[in-house]
Amino acid sequence: MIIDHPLLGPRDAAEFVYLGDARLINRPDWASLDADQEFYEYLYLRDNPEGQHKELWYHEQGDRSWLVVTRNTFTHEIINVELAREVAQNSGR
Amino acid sequence: MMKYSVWNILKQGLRGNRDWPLMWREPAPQEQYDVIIIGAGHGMAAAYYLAKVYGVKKVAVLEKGWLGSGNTGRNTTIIRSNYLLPGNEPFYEFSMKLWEGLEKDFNYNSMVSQRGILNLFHSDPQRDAFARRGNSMLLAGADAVLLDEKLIQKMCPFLDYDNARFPVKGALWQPRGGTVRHDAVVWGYARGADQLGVDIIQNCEVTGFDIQEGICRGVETTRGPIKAKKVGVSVAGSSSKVMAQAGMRLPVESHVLQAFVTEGLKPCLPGVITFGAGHFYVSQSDKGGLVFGGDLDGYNSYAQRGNLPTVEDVCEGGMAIMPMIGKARLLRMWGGLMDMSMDGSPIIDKTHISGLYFNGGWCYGGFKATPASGYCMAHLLAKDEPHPTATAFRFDRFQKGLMIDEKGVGAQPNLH
Amino acid sequence: MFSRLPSGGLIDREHPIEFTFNGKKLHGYKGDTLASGLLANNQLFIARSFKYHRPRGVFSAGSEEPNGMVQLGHGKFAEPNTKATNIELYDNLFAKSQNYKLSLQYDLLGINDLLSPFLSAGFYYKTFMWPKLFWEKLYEPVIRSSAGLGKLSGYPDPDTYDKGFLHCDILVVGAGPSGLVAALTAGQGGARVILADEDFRPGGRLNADREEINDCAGTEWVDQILAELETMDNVRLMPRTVVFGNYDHGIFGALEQRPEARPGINKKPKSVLWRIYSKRSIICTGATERSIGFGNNDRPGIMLAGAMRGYVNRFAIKPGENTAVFTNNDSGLKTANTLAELDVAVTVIDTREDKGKLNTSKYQEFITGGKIVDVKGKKAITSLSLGDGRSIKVDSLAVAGGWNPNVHLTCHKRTKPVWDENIFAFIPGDNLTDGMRVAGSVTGLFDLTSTLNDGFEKANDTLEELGHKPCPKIAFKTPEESTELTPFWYVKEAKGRCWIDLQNDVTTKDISQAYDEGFRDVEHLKRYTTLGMATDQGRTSNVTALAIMSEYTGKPISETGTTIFRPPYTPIPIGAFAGRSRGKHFRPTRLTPSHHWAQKQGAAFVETGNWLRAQWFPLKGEKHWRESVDREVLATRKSVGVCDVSTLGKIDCQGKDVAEFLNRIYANPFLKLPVGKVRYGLMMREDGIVYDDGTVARLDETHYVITTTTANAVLVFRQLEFARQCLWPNLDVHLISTTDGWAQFSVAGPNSRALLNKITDDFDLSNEAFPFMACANITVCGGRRARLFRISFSGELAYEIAVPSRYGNSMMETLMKAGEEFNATPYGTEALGVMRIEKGHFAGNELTGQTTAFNLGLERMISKKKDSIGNKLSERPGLNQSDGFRLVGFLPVNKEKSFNAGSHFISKGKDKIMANDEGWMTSVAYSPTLKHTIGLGFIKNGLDRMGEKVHAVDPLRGKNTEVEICSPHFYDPEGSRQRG
Amino acid sequence: MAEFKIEPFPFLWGKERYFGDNYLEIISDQSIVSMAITRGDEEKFSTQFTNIFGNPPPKPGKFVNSIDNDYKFLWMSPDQIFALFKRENLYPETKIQKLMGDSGFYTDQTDNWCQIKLTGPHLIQVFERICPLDLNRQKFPVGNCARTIMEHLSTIIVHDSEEGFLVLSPSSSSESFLEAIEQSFINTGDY
Repeated sequence: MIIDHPLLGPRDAAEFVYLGDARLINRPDWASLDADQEFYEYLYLRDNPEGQHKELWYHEQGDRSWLVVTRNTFTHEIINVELAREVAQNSGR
Repeated sequence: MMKYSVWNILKQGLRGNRDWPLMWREPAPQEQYDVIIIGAGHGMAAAYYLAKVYGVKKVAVLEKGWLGSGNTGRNTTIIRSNYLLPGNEPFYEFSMKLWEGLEKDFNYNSMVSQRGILNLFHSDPQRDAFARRGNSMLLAGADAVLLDEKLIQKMCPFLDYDNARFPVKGALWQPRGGTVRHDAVVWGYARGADQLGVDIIQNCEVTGFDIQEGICRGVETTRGPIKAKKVGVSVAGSSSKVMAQAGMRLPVESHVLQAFVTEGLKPCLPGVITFGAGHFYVSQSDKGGLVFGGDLDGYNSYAQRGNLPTVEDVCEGGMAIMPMIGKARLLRMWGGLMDMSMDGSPIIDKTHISGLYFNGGWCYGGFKATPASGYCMAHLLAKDEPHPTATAFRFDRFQKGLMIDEKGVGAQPNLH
Repeated sequence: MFSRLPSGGLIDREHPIEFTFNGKKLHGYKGDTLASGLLANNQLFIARSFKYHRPRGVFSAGSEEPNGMVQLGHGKFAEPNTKATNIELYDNLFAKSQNYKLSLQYDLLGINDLLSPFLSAGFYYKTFMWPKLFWEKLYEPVIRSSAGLGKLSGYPDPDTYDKGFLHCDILVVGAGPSGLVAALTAGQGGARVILADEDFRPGGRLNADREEINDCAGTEWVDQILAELETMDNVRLMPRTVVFGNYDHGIFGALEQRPEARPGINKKPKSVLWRIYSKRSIICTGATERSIGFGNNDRPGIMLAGAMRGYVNRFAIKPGENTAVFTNNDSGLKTANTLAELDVAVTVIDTREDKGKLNTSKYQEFITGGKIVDVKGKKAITSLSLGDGRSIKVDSLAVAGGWNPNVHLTCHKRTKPVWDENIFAFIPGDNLTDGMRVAGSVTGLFDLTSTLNDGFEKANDTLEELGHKPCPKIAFKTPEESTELTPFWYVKEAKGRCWIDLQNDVTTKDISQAYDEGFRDVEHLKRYTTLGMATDQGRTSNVTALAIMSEYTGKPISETGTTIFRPPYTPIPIGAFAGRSRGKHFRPTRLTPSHHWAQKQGAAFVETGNWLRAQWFPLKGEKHWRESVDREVLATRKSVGVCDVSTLGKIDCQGKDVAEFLNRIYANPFLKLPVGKVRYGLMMREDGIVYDDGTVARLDETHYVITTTTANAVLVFRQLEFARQCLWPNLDVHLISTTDGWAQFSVAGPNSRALLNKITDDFDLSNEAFPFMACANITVCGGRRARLFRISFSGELAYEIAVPSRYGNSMMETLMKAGEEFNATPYGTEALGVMRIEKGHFAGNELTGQTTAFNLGLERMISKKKDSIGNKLSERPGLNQSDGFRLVGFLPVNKEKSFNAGSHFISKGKDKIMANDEGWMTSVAYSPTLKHTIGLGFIKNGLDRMGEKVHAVDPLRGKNTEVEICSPHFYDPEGSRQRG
Repeated sequence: MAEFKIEPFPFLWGKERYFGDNYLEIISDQSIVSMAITRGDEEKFSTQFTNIFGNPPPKPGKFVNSIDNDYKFLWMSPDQIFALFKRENLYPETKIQKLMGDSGFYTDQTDNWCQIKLTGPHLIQVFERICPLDLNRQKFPVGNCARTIMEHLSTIIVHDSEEGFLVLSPSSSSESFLEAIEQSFINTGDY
């Protein structure tokens, strides 16, 4: 696969490490009343869709950026790539 | 029904093989069943045991494609019970025992071939971990032998002992491990279940559940609605998709695992060999092909096909440990959908919806579990409680902190 | 009798080649394949089939060959299952037949053919079940040894292989007429082009045919185009390169054979496996001919009509004096015409009734509506019988059943091919991905003009899409051709068996039996009969089989579809995929800074991940590793030892918010770590399981250095970056790995301070000035920068000193020199391990990824006053059961006895079964300090069971040792030594 | 002062070799310092950088030289730059820190890397065998740099002159990396 890095252009997926669902950015608040349940759902439950999937890739053999890649899990087509840091900031983290 | 035997082969052969009967019926779905099982892999085994052991007669198995089109027909055919943890080992040993009696049980030769499985290790810490595992196996009534380098050299003279980057220090050997002809398992169970009256319905995809007031009363399918008192789901890589129709999110990701086979070669491998310092395992089929595999491609996928880096990685592992296979040609590569769970272990459990049962999260270890998985699923469906060897495979173990994490890599499915 | 024509062909008669087949010396020419070389020498019978061991000869002229499999080379170089049709003939080539018992001519397993009524599809599923033991002992070994084709040598593959990466705008696959035009057009348009073809001579069917283009011979036209392509810098022409797989995002796998590599002659790689990154691709892979089923249609001397035409035109081979063509389409007539121009008597048997109006005077006979029912001649065809009872003597027979486009590369990503009612074959579907186009006969266009125009147009479309200027239209002048076909799959009246899959010996009867038994889906047909699963992947047989099955089911082929096309297009050696990554080069080797010094000392080395570390340093006279290790431990505990610990991960953390960051990363608090101090840090995964541990040293207000275990260095760095970028993106934290930058040495033992005093530059090492868990930037040896940490893994007074890694080797020497007066001893990972077990420190064996802080007795380290990774989920009840595993120490009750790591604990008097399993031994060492074996392990409720005796059972090694539960701190439990 | 001395002995020290017209040498007289940009001080850093070195900081995937050519700056990640300059044996990071002040954090990286300089006409063919990047002159012209993976090894490749590349490989595995480069020469030509 080829990931079109927002800063560096197309790079081979072999340079990247995969983590999983981009919701892992949304780490719950530990002080929340329902924190036990929220952390359980955060860490363990997945939508695991067939189709578009936002997911985290780390450019370990590159610029060390974490990326949020929107990819189709059936065709493997990549629809969008963003810097995870910006996604995280935009989501209010 | 015709019993299969050498006499029948001779008889039919002399008649020009013109009178072989259908191996199973092709019934239309009835309106209502006692139990519907979705998915004809583990599900077929479940239906077989449900009918045979638990006496439930009105059973249907729904398969969205052709029989064996799922993971039962696309794996590397290995059976073993070399697990470490108490939640796992007795279950897989139960499965192994069922394999050993399977052919007589359903009068079909699925070529259970117990030529042993060798797990090579390359360092002292690996040896210690394998020793712990081997002792677990023995305590659970399975078989295990710790081999030193000399014994391995005798058994496998073709491994790289002189020039290896990670020298072989020893191996954990399970003599009863081996391979089974995977397609024949599907066919054998199907024939067996069919003879017990189970309706096998191919090309019948489930499109929804009939759930009212928290009770599941049947399914919607591409061949119309079918009612049932109980519905069991065992659809491997499609688990999340199917259970989403019941409104459930699972602790599961679907990943692609590639497998490979070479051209036919004269016998050159004794059994199954796994390489502990790279991602590679291999056996040789009765037809002569080297059947091998390695790691997941590593990203969520429903594509049933993989990419080149994994192919290279697996072949590198192969060449590193057995450099004699350099001129064996890779003939076919294929990909299966793995329902990778969050701790690498399966789930066989009721759901919060009454009448809806789930069996999945088999990761890439589902094939070897087929008989026990089917048996335990049948037990659960029939008795509404887990089979004694499958009590740990519950949904709530993640909430309770009772994960069964053999590899110790945590909640990251692509690492299991 | 087959023979070489006196002139013609594309062989180089100036370069004769001698080669050996089955021990016989034969002659051919440069430009021959092994197959053409054999045919020129009238070697028709060259192989035995897979199941029934029937005699077989060359059937095709390309990689679709199902029959002509040989072993190439001998000894360690032997290459099994090589297609004679694919081997470019070279000097002293050595080949032999395979898959026989005794000899090719007299094969004992030929008996299988006589037993064939009882060996029909799937027979083995129905028998061999009784008695159970016989399967593995008798039936299976017999089946196995008669199955399989060639043999591996059993030796390490002596050839080398390389791999590489190529990039282009447009990849053109196939250098036939459409591919050549496409590449030329794309090249002229200014795109970066790669043109790959599996043949050693580009040209495709133009090499096999005699068509003219623009009034010159097709082969000359090919030469002209090639010459032009070679002048273009932006075009890379790659003959001998098979594009075998189509992967995501325009990446293709291709294997280039390197003719300069010859077995045993030079060390050049035999092949290069290329990953081709293309923006667009044009697939011009042409089509493969299929056969027709009739009685004994597998005899040597029977071949595909297009192949026979190629053997005449390209290789100048005359297929005997009397020959016949069996065809259902016009391309078969083209072969007949080619043959008729030689001095050969040609009989044409056309299955079509309506071809009578042709000029047939050039043939011996032209039979319309004809059917061949049987063929005579076991090892080479001698005659054929027609439906009307007539028998015709022939030396060879060409069969033309129509053409199947080579759609493989268009299907690897699950695009389904579609049935085309014009050519009665599958063509590529129209929803191709990643900018793929198809051109030429792969699209079902079989006449030359159309294929040429198609290549041009598709290239121009692609150019435009990429923003290049399209090229002006090229006109091609070519003769008109007719390509009519009336489908005809097999002769129902056949007298012998009709072979569909030649290699796997699948006949029309097997297909009908599969139908009878319910294996009617195409995938079931394949799996039950093994049709299409041989090394040729059914390229000449699949469509025919589908057509026959569709006759039974009554469903049109367009509805049944094909089986799935998967890579590789043609089989690829495992060695080629591995490339250089084998033997010592399987993975890179990481060396410690003092590696060269250690090597000079004769150290034993051990692999730790990719690192090579000194395991121990044997002295003269030491015979057993234990002698060395015990000595190293005792010398360290008594005076001072030095160990290279540079492999620990080292991460520089800088920034304004590092304290806050680390406080969220580690389970224990980090907000108040003073400058100049080191603190132990416990890192958890989010699931509350212990991930890693190490030290955090604060060197400066905004500068921290953290260490990780050797194994987890990369993973921890990744996790920290995740936390920094994704979880807390607004903290000012900067991470840089400095693992390779610093050589770090543990200097341990009562004399470590004295030793370090000799090399540090006026630094106060006293306990008051630099106490336990202190750290500092210092200089050593006259102004060299260094970092000093007072930390201890051994339990002794100890330091870790780091210098830039280029000084590491010298530092080790210097420490040894300065330490001479203290008898300073280098120690390796074994002694390190012994000392940490004596001290009760956990390490990799304990941190299995299943271990909690509770298990380690560190539950109180998890600060509940703050959030940190893993904090919340570590509270789950299952991870904190009161009778959960606890890390404790174990001693043998009888001090003479030993035990092993991996033993399990069973209470005395209990049965040795899993239900009574209470834990396991994680680490074991012989303690030279205590003079007996000691162990660490996890046992249920261990902390409350001190002094209890249990069994350490190790049935795997036949051991059972009574052990006593004790504190894990065997040595100096108060820790006074490390603080002194 | 201590009476003992330590001497530098970096990996691959002094190795050099010709492969036909191509030349490989190990660079040992160049320091590497990583410059991490303080969050929130990006503009300040950039201005200061431009003032001191005469050129703005490098863009992603690029390197720039200081106007006097004494420094080469490689873009490494969104908040990190590598500075390469003539060897400072003691505290190379202080040299940069003094120039740049508090808008960044500076770390000596010299010993983390082995620096291999390659010049010659056949380098593209050599890299084709191990490097996944498209090094075509139009795609990776002089002025480009990238971190990537070659033969399982993290590598930084810098196209620093028409016929030359500077390659950085982690020092602990540099012997494996050198073997990979040498093997590529051997596999692609008659050396």
